Amino acid sequence: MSPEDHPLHRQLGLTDDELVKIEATLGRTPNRNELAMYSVMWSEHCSYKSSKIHLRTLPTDGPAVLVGPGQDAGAVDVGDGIAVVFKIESHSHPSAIEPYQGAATGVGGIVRDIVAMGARPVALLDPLLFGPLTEERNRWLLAGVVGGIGGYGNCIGVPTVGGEIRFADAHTANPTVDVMCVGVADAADLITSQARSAQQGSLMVLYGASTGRDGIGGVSVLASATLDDGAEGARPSVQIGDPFAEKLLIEASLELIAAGSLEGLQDLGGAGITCAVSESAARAGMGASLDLDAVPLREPGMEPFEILTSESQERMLAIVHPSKLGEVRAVCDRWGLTTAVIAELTQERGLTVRSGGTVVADVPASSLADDGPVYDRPLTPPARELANGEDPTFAPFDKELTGVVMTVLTAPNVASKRWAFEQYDRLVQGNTVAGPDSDAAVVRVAGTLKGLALSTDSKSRFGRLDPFSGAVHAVAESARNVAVTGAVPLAVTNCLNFGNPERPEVMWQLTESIRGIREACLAFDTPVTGGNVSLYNESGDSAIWPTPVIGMLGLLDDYRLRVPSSFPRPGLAIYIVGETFAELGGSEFAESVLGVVAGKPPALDLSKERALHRFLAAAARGTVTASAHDCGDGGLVIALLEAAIGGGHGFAVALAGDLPSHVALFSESASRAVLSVDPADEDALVGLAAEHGVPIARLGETGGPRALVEGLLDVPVAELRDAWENAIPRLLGET
Amino acid sequence: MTTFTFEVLVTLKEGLSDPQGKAVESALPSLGWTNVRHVRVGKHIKLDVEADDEAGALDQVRGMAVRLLSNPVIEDYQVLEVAPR
Amino acid sequence: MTTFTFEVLVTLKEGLSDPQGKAVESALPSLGWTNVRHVRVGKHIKLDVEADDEAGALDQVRGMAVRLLSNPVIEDYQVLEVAPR
Amino acid sequence: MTSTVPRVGVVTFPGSLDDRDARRAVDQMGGEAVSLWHADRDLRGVDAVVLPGGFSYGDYLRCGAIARFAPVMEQVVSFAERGGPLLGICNGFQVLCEAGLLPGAMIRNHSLRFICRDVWLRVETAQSCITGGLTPGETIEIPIKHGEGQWIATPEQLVDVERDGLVVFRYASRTGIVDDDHNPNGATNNVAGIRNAAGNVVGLMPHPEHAVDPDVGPTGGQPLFASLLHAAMAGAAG
Ligand SMILES: Nc1ncnc2c1ncn2[C@@H]1O[C@H](COP(=O)(O)OP(=O)(O)O)[C@@H](O)[C@H]1O
Ligand SMILES: [Mg+2]
Repeated sequence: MSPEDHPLHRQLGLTDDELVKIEATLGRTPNRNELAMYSVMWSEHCSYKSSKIHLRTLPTDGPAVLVGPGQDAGAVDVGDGIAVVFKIESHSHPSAIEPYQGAATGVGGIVRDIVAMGARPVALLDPLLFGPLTEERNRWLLAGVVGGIGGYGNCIGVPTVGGEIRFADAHTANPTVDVMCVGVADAADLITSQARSAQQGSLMVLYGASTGRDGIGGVSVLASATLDDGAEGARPSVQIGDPFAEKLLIEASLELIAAGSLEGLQDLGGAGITCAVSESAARAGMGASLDLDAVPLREPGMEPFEILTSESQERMLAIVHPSKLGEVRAVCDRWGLTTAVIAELTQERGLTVRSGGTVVADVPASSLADDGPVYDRPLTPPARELANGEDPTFAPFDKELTGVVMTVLTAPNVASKRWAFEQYDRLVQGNTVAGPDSDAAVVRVAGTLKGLALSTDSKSRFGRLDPFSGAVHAVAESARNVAVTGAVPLAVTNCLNFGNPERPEVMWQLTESIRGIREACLAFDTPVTGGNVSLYNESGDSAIWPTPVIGMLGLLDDYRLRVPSSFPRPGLAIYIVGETFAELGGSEFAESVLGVVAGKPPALDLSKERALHRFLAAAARGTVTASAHDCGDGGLVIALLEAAIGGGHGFAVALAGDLPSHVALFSESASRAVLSVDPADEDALVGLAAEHGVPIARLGETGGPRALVEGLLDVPVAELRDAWENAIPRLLGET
Repeated sequence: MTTFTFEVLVTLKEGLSDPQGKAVESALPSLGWTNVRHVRVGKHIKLDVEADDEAGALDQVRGMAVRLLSNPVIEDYQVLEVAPR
Repeated sequence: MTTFTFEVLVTLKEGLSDPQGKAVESALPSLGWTNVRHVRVGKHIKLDVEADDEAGALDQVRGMAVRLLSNPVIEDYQVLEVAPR
Repeated sequence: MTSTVPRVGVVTFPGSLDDRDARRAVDQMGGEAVSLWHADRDLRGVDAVVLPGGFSYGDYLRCGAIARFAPVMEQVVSFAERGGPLLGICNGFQVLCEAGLLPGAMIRNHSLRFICRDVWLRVETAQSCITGGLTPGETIEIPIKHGEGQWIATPEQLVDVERDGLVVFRYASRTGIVDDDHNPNGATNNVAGIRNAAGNVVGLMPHPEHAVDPDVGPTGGQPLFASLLHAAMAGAAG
């Protein structure tokens, strides 16, 4: 190909229009280094150019919000001067190439975002989606990704307390690897662009790992281009994580913050030094003069553009008043971290880059950070008939139900994920009240009675049939997962995983999903404090299903009142709250038994859902409920079985109503939960339900060694546990 | 069928950071060795292969190195035959 | 002062079971290689040493191998010099 | 240095992770936790020392291989030689083996995977600084979380260890059955923890510091810390 049809700016992923815009900003043609800087800063990954205008429609404020979207991570006030910082991010593209390191460096990146806000990371959650485990490559990806998340998270002393793992054909070429990190800070110590005002002459101190050629243009190559056999070219951009260096970064950074030595703090992630320096300067409303000769390099002979765009891991950038430089150096030395003063804030708004004494780039700092292109891409809904097909709800069905229950219980989406989460340290820091085997993890805030309830959820099977509905269900389920523990849903972070936004149908999926998140978050008063967008998750013509992943933060005033999700003992009454309708559209039953993903996702009445959350919180506060588990994939029967397996207690229930048996068992009607309650508290529970206008019905009792649904099912719990817990290991060929 | 013994060296590609090597390099000075540089840590795999002839065996080991023993995305490999005992 | 490059191979002592080796051995058949035995996985460490002469350099590397790079209780080591480029 | 409350030093190496948790456990059990820094040559007059869990120096070369050379270790070793109570937990256990204070070594779990799980341990001897109050044969529940916890030893070492009764804990069933089904990492003879001949130095892979507070886990670690504090008291008095 001749340079004419492939000029540098196009090779760097910049469009001709974007080049024109750059030339207008500079009043001249940019040089190579400048082009490289714009290409990484204006990439989809850094500039959100395709999603920006739509993300603006999300509800982002509320009484508790301290920091909304736009910064390293969102923050909410949980009372007593304590701020909770949380954010979710995707590392899907790197993970598709090198699953272990891709996932590991994903953990490292989101953790630095939390630290950059001045918070100590206290929890990680990792929602993952893969293609079916019947394919060897998918097994390799799962093992690598889970290994990488554990390998990195376990080594930095942050517990991994939750997440989810889902499977769908559409993820075979493009697995989805998202990581959520939660941090806790003294609200007074929060580092926000407003908090500490940097000034002219303030120094930018780069500390941590040295800068190498790895991850050059990683952002544009890995995050803004589709992964076909183009993977070949993307390979050099894969990086090796160094969790030990990250641990030292965390401790040194938190020590510097506590000592008040910093005016600002930035993590180095996408677009490396270019992003960190230009954003810090732009936020301070200033410019900066950057000296590349001062950057500690891992390899000789690196070119300016390489140093500017390298995404070498485990680096941070501190904004320091000259008088504090000594303190900062001392702390970093103590933790064995190298420091280098690489830049200084200047009054002029320009970012001037020097190398070997000469200026190699000179651009307005804000033009990189804030003036990226914004696109309102065309969107068109798909032709309907393509989408839904026959609704499985009304398919005739008369199979013997025990076997069918087993099929659904051992379906990869439903089966226990113990194989994965036993590879994660969920205990370190000593605050994990509930870990990966409950609906939502509960992590107490050290030195208080407060408990943070955390859940991540995606509903891409519903989203595939109706992106709006899928997003609403995802927010509702994550809120429900938090509510069943007794917590009040507070705020949301989200990761939007989609295909190529240049295709109108994908843009439609994206906007419908955002509309769904908006509606649900408005209804639940759970503002969106941040998130991440991962696009171009497609290869050839196979795009992933629309997959918004919701990370929900809930608050328990007293973690000791947390309600477990399993039956704690025999002799309890079992109730179901919420109503069951004939809704098998997009259900687990339809996929794993009928082999179709079709129909209309269950209806979801946001006010009924909200009422359920309020009822669950009230019941927990009154210590009325002995256990509560939400009805999700697989419907009522799976909820019952999970509660029985988890607690090691059987049950005997009878299902009233005139729904066909298989519909009653497997319908995935929303806004439902299975509760167990001490007989002495039954009246109180029923009373509370009435108060909150939540339908409630008694199903039976806990006890005995068997799971018994009158006339439909009668199986020993031990047998069910074996099937449920060994399903994934069996698929991996390990038992 | 004869048994051939091979060694496979798997090393991180140049340019990638090597946390293991870094850890060793920074530990050595405290033990009195300040004169060591460029420490790189890799894998060393030794195995016996049954095959008709050496060439065939070597081919197979190369295949294992690419498909299982190394990840070509981040690692290089090198196959050495060990002189038969 | 000259720079000498060495390779150090660290391997589990014979007789000690090697979980990594076993894992490789049991993964190979599913990839079609049923003819592989005695897989042992060890470490390969490459480093540069500054020293007056080769003998002195070799001595130092041996020292590193015993004190830091290997655990004599469970591992054997072997030092090879790499021909200077 | 005499004090009414036993002072237990917890060493922080670069990459230590459970040091805070160990200090919290010591305090919750009625002792006074004292932070010790790897680069200091000073034990600050503590009555007992804990080497905590984590990934010192990333454990990149070999678990505990680098930490064992930390300046503070000289003091720790002579403290142990003087009979001071010294407990190594997980990574700390690995450091003690690397330092030659305890026999054997740890290699990767036989599954090659990190495992985080509550397990049952059978107490094998009361002759150690953390099993003082316990009876051989009884079982306690404590979590493990490690990727390289498979304890192995040379045949000679193994003979001595078993002959001299140096095994402190074995992985077992709730009822004390020791077999492969209850061996999470493949450890030789299900060894979960061992002691030196004198019993003042103990290392174990499970995490007693995560088994003290009933709100966040089992409580099998309580008697171990109680015993350690008792031993520390005795040392402080004597
Ligand atoms: N990758 C993972 N990492 C950690 N925990 C996980 C992971 N996958 C699933 N889990 C845990 O397993 C439990 C069941 O997962 P899932 O079926 O997705 O729960 P739910 O349906 O309530 O969202 C959840 O508590 C979740 O935290
Ligand atoms: Mg749930």
